[in-house]
Amino acid sequence: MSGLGGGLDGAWARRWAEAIAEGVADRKAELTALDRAIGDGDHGENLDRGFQAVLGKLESLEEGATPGAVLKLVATTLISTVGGASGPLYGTAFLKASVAAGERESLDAAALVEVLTAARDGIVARGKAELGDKTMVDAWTPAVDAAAAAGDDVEAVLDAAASAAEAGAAATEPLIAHKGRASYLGERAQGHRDPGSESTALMLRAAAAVA
Amino acid sequence: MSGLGGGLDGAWARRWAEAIAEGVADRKAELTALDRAIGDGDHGENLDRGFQAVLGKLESLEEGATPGAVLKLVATTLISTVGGASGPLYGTAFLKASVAAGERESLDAAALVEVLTAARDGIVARGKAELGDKTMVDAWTPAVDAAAAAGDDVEAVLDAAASAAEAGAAATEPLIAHKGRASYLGERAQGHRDPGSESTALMLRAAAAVA
Amino acid sequence: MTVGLLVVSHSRLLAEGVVELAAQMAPGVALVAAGGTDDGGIGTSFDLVVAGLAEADGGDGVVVLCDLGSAVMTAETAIEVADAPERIRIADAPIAEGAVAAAVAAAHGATLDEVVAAAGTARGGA
Amino acid sequence: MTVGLLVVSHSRLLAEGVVELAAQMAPGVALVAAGGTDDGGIGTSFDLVVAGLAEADGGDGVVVLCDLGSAVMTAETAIEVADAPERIRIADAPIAEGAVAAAVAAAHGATLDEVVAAAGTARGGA
Ligand SMILES: Nc1ncnc2c1ncn2[C@@H]1O[C@H](COP(=O)(O)OP(=O)(O)O)[C@@H](O)[C@H]1O
Ligand SMILES: Nc1ncnc2c1ncn2[C@@H]1O[C@H](COP(=O)(O)OP(=O)(O)O)[C@@H](O)[C@H]1O
Ligand SMILES: [Mg+2]
Ligand SMILES: [Mg+2]
Ligand SMILES: [Mg+2]
Ligand SMILES: [Mg+2]
Repeated sequence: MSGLGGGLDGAWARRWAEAIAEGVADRKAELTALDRAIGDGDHGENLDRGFQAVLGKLESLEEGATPGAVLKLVATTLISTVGGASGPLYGTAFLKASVAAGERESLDAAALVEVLTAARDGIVARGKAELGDKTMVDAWTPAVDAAAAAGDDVEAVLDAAASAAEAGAAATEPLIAHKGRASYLGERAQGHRDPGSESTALMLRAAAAVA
Repeated sequence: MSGLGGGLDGAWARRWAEAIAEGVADRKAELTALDRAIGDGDHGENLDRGFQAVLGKLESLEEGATPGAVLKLVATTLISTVGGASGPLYGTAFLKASVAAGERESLDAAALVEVLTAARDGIVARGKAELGDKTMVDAWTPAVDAAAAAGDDVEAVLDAAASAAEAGAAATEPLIAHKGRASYLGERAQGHRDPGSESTALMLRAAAAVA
Repeated sequence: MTVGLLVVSHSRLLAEGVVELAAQMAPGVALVAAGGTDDGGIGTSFDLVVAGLAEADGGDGVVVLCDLGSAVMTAETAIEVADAPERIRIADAPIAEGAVAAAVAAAHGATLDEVVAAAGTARGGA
Repeated sequence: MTVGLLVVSHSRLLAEGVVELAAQMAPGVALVAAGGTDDGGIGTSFDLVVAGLAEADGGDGVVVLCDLGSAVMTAETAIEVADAPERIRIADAPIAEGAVAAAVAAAHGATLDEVVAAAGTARGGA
């Protein structure tokens, strides 16, 4: 565990990945239903395929792997297995996060904010979406902002990030999409939550839950 | 036969179709080679497939069929069997020609000019090419103009049309294409003769040869 | 109100692939492929296009997507013999990207003119 | 000098059809299809794209054609792990029409920049 001012270690990163896998498996149908309304109806399946593969790969990762090593394994696995936009997007996010984590054995609050910021920047670099385009960026950016303002405690940082992502996901509902498949729908996308923003909220809540 | 001021009858139209079939079969490789240089290398095969099918259909056409009936059979057969741009183009040409020929038992020079003009207009309506776009229109338009100026003798009309089409086909060589596949080549199409203009010249020479 | 789509390509695979791609986002829309020659070779088939137009038309019209100019000419020729040519439109759009945009519009109940317009907004690319 | 082409689509059929269409006018050009997921489903496969980039590159570079935004993102991710990313370009062009135009340019010995530009001029439609 971390807590008490302690950092987040490789075991936390591993628990994080496992918790995402579990959350995605539980909420696969819900994520897919969101994507069916304004996309191609595969977001839950895509992420479930990716995170089940991550679980398999984690088994062969060495015991004391750093947070960066775990994040890198998640990244390369998602890139190779997801098969939809969220593959390169989350893949790049975890890759940039792993680079930001570097060789560190554990992440303090400042490092954690760096890691989350790098993940968000990776998504923006890959997908070129702006805030308000009704994508996962609308969950990530408020999450990163809240994390940066949350102080020195890693649990508080993660909790702030998760709450902000959840609010950001909900706030995508009235929007018109300007990136991704939902952009084909014009005004018809209004009233529907962006599936990627919802899976982002799930991931960040999982990070907080296992910290 | 016609000649001596006589008109062109249904038997002439039948001989015309047969002569095209023979000419295309003989020069299939040449037409395809022209198309290989600035297209997809199938113009000879396309027309050969079409006119061999025409030969088969002609067998079941009633003996005393009018020129219009023969031209219509050629049209519908080419439309169904050619499989390339020249299918709808020549198909439409023969269809409009058959409409212009109407119920006439034989075509005098004036009717013949009408028929040729209708064929050309059909190609232009279908393909929207202008003179100088390096297409079969560059053979048809001078042919129609020469036919209209050739006087009252149907053989003279056809001979003038054929000669003008041959000159028109040769004159496509320096051109840049603005329609059809050759338009992808830009300046690289220069120095090559348009395959469709060459097959048009073949067709009109065949018409004269059997009159 | 559901407009149908006909995808006319020189390649059977391409036409079927476009239908498969567009179908993902357009459940319930009639998406028909007319690709290749009668015997599956490269080229367009007038007869396949005529049959495809009839198959795609559920009464609210058909939007046709084409790959090259000769596919457009084959489609135009086929429309002239169709039962209801007034409710068939050839889209001025790239075949794959236009089909996806048109299919999404059709799936949401857009009119014939709206589906044609949706196809026309697609341009594809990075 | 022959630039290669990689066609990245969510549909295996679509990618193969585009290759088949473009090949007609581009003998001798390396045209590679990377369509569908690893198991042939609808989606893009990073591994197929990485392998396709290597296969299409004969030393003079590769131009990549994509169907949807997520194909572009998969291609960009793959380019980051490619041996020679500096000679790979993603065309801003419709997948089918852009591939034909690019293939013709490549067949005539155009440079990498010229092939990208040729793809970009294609827009498709009636
Ligand atoms: N360009 C982009 N930038 C950021 N996020 C994007 C972009 N395109 C798509 N997304 C995100 O990806 C999600 C869809 O993921 P998924 O369904 O797995 O992929 P696909 O759309 O390829 O089927 C969307 O809900 C959106 O959040
Ligand atoms: N839009 C057009 N208008 C007039 N003629 C055209 C047009 N497009 C193509 N052609 C003619 O068609 C010929 C090619 O015919 P063909 O090889 O049978 O068809 P494809 O190009 O489909 O393989 C060209 O040489 C040209 O003369
Ligand atoms: Mg999806
Ligand atoms: Mg998908
Ligand atoms: Mg040809
Ligand atoms: Mg052809």
